[in-house]
Amino acid sequence: EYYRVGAPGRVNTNGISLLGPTIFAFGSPAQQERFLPPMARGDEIWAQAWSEPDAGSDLAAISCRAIRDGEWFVLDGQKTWCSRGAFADWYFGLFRSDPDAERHRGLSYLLIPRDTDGLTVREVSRLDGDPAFAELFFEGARVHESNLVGDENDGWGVAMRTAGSERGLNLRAPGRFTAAADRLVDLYRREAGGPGDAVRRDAVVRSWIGAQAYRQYTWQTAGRLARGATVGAEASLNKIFWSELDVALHDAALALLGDRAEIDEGEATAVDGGAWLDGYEFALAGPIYAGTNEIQRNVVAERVLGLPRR
Amino acid sequence: EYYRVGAPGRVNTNGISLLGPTIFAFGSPAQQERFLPPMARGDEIWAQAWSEPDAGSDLAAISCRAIRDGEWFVLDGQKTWCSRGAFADWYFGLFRSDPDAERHRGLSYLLIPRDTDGLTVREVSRLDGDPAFAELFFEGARVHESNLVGDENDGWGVAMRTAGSERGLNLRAPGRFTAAADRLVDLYRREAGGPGDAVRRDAVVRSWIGAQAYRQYTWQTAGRLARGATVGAEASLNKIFWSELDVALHDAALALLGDRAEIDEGEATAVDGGAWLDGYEFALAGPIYAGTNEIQRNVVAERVLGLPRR
Amino acid sequence: MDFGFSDDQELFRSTVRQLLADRCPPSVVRDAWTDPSGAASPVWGPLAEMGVVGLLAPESAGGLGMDEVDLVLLLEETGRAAVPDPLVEHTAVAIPTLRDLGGPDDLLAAAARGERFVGVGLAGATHVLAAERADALILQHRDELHLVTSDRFEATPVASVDRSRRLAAVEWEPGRDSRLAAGEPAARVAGAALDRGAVGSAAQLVGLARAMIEATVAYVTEREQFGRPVGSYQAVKHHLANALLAVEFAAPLVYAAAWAVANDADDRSLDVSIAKSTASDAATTAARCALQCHGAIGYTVEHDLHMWMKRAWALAAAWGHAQWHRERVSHRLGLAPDNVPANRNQREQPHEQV
Amino acid sequence: MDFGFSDDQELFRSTVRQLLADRCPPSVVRDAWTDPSGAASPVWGPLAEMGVVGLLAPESAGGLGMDEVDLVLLLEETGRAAVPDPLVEHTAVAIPTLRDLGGPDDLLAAAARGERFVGVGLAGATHVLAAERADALILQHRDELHLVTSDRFEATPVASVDRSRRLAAVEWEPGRDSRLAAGEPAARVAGAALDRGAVGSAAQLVGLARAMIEATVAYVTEREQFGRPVGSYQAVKHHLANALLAVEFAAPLVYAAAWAVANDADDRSLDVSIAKSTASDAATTAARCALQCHGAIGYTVEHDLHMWMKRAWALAAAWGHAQWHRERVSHRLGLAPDNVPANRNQREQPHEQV
Repeated sequence: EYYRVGAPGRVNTNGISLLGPTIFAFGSPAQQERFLPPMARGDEIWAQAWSEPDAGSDLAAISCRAIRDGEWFVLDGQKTWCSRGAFADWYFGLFRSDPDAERHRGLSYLLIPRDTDGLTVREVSRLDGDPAFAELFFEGARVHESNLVGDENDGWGVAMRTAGSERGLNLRAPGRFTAAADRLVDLYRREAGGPGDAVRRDAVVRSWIGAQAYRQYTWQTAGRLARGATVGAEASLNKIFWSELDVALHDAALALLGDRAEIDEGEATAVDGGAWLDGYEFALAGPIYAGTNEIQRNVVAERVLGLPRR
Repeated sequence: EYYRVGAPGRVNTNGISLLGPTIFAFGSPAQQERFLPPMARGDEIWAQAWSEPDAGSDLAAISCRAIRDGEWFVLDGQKTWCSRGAFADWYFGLFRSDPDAERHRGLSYLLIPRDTDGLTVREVSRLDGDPAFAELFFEGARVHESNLVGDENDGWGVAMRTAGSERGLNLRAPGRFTAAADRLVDLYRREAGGPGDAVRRDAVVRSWIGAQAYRQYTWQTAGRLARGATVGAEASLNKIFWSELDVALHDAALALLGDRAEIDEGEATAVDGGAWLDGYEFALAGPIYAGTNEIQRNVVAERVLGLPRR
Repeated sequence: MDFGFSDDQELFRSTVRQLLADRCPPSVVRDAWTDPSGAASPVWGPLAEMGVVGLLAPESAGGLGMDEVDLVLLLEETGRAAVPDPLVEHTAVAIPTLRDLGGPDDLLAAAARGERFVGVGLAGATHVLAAERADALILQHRDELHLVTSDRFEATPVASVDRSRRLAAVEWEPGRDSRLAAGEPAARVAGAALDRGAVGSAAQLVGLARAMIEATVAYVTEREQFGRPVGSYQAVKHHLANALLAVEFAAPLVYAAAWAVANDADDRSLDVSIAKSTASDAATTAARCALQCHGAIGYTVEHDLHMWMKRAWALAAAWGHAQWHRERVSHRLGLAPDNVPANRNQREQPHEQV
Repeated sequence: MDFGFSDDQELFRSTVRQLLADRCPPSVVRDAWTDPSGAASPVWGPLAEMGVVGLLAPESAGGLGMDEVDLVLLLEETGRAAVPDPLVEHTAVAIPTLRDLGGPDDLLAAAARGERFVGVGLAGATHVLAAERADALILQHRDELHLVTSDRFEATPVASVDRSRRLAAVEWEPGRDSRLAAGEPAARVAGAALDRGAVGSAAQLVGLARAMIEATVAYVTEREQFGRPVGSYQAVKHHLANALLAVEFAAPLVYAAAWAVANDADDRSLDVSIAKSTASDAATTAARCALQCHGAIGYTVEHDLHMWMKRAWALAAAWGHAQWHRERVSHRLGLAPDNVPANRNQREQPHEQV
């Protein structure tokens, strides 16, 4: 019942759910032996280094370079929006190893230790004021070729596998939402009572039903995977659903709090210690990161429904 | 109090609100004298002939031809989705008079009597089963040049003025929606009473507020016009609002009817004689016709907010 | 609980889908709109032969002796094809109700073979579907359930927006000889019947939604505006993605509710209400999306879309509309101050025009 | 009623907008976030000099003697600039309340000049804004209104998500000497004060929404993704069109409500509730749109957007949130079974932590 007590459980999620499957699928035996056990134990914290100032949801626009120099790659450029990057021991991401290739060709998938010379990590505060993001500045940072995952210049294929799992099942377990929905129901019981509350109750019930839907859908998908099916672009449906459910659920909670919704964490009058406001701010990132929901809807329309790209 | 009694008042609306301003602005004195008085009296019913099988919201894709032959234009092609076309005495629309010109160049704005030789009118039933649409088939139909509005090959400019007013104030007077909202409130009073009704009541109240908002917005715009301002692309905001309000208002009504929502007009158990279902079907055309709301949102974004077209 | 279906269940679904593609094209639905007799459609016989109609009847009565988990995918397919026959009422509700209450063996057997039609009118429903065609109706009167044969009721047709749904106002007198059950057992069976009808219509709503999405995808891929396919516009893509999202997350809830009904689970009514409210909303969303993306052509009765759309409207409100089911969920969660009214029209005075 | 504004009113708005552009750039808002003193911002003085702060005070007290129709556009501008000073409380509520109840002339005059600050705490509000800075507070205790000077209350700071909003829990004892009014007159003035606060915050919400839309339009026009401006994508266009739709249809309601307050119209509270509920929803919509269209950059506190967004969240819930106001509309329409609770947090037990 890890989720029921309301533990945030956010640190290192990315390492396990994003990078783990990639190293399983594309990593060398040496990489698998070196990285997987400490990742599983939580001894090393990983953070993604995907986005760049000019390449947010558009990974193929990456311009950060990784140029071969013997056994080494020399990295120059900037990465942004690096979730949990402030705490991480390692980063993983895509870099342009062939500057003459266009778009999604010529990228390589690299693992970078935080203590690399030439790498500067700058903390950036999140909406809720926590310093959880980072910007990474690379200036002639040297990364050994043993940290290349998959083939050189084939980082896109490797990353697509990772992105698929980021959008998919692993990132958000259903228990997280069913537990949050149960807490929302409990909040309603404590806070409601006025004559207009049926309207807010309906929002509570819709969120609670949404959490059940997410659980059933995820179980169904898990069952398919267990029977050998693969999950591709359908993972985008999953990501749209949980991220919008999370926002709606916290919206429903804040609506119950009236003018106490704005009271910050830790104040005596903050309901449930301000967890709903905090959760709302966290939830707002959901529709943005790991490919905005606009892009996810394009993926659903084009790859699941087969609509023409242009 | 024309709207309060629930009279549909739909016939001939298009003639007065769409064509009237156009003939005022672009018509010759002879056209103004010939057409405006019977239009105002309701003696002649007009219907628009904009859409074609391959040019729905995209007026510039019109392919129906009107080729000069002395004093005459010879029309060939098909028009569809011609609202009220089944009853009309006259049609007005855009035709391609210069086949070599592209898109919105080379179109002319013509008025066509129903009894023109070579014009076949085929009735098409609407969603509610009423034969209010028509498809028009032109086969060598001859229309005299006295029925050309504005300059030859300049129909686009003329039509834009008309489309502006179609999307704008004239088509839907606020009284129509405030009256419908009052009827909805009355329906709630008669039909509600169960414990879950606060949720449906909220939908009723939202629609009622929406009707007030539409009224205030329209008054504000009318005030601006009276002070000499012009209304351009903002008319698209108006069209989006009323058309979606109309759907929401009827949605709220049908939700109150439970399993009686499906009962058709005229049956004893149909609430208010089935007017809500009929109104819902009529409302569903709103977001589609006179430029779909998707296109209207593009217009708002590009012409009001100034976002880049591509 | 893994709600993955077995290979046999998936195969049965494919077989039914193929049958319906062959024998229930849109023209069959359109014919049902105009057939004044209200008789069985041409696909009723083949469905009965295949065992679908009597699927829940015991093998001893000539049925397949299967359960709601077996049935739910098939009902979804009948929704997809907009089959005009009232399968939810007959197959999903009347047959198991007769089975559970020990109704007449000969009627159950004939119903299982599709030779006789049994309809249902529970309290709270305004009208009865397909009463004109019925050899018998299961009707609720206060706390009693009656089996009323066609010589004992009078059915007056009532037009639905979906002309293939033959509603009727039914007049009848409850008699001791027609009574199937009374008191608590009747209430229990009537509650189960409502849940069966709700999950059955939810399954059809999922199928209707899928069909409308598929038809719309095909249309917008073909149709061009401003020189490119309508389906290449992001707004259209997002409408369709939203509709797909709604139906994909509704379907597993419907399957889970079918399991709960088949196993008479403790949370049966909760699971059913979750499923029906979500499926009603999903089909309504898909209908709006389909009409908007079709544009003018979808607004004409010459095009097939409107038949699917109107069926979706009707089924979304039948067997408890979305809000009524959410109220029931609310009550189960202990959030509603009062009991949810048994009357699905949710007015204070029960409305027994059945 | 034509709610078009006069040329003078439009000119005053332009002047204030220019002043705020010069003297209240985002850095002033950001400084207010971190200033531990909670003192007036650098724009408070210039706004007072221009007459905005004391606009509603009678000319005899050094004010402009204007009304809410004159004020509403100016408050909209303070919303657009996210002015950190509590103008709604002081200018739109406290000054006319003192005026109407015959409060001390010297305090009214000093308040009109912006030299002394008067805050407000009505029943139902959880905390009082800017109490630390206040020379006096107008506080409600049951059916009484009191004017409480700073030596007679103790303010304990409470952090808001919008750090420029200096909330406080206020402890005080009602005394006979502090009482401004009681019984029916107090209820009437307190009701008017609530409506003044609601329409004032609604005006600021409209301004905040416009500012967020403008900032987002600028950002998405500049920012490229997949080789073209983000603002050229139809999904982004439609998000922004929806936000504009919401604010454009909210604004006239707010202006009409200002007219109703200025003229103490029969439908005053109805018009105010229509306006506040719509403006709260519009600003919330605009905030969601702005964040989503900015993407990751909008999620950082280094970017200015979050200050506007959090102000919008706070004001949407202050002075009655959207649902509370819709309940009030419902009641006015005769649809709500019970009275709307005076408590804007809408729980059964009044919550008087003021």
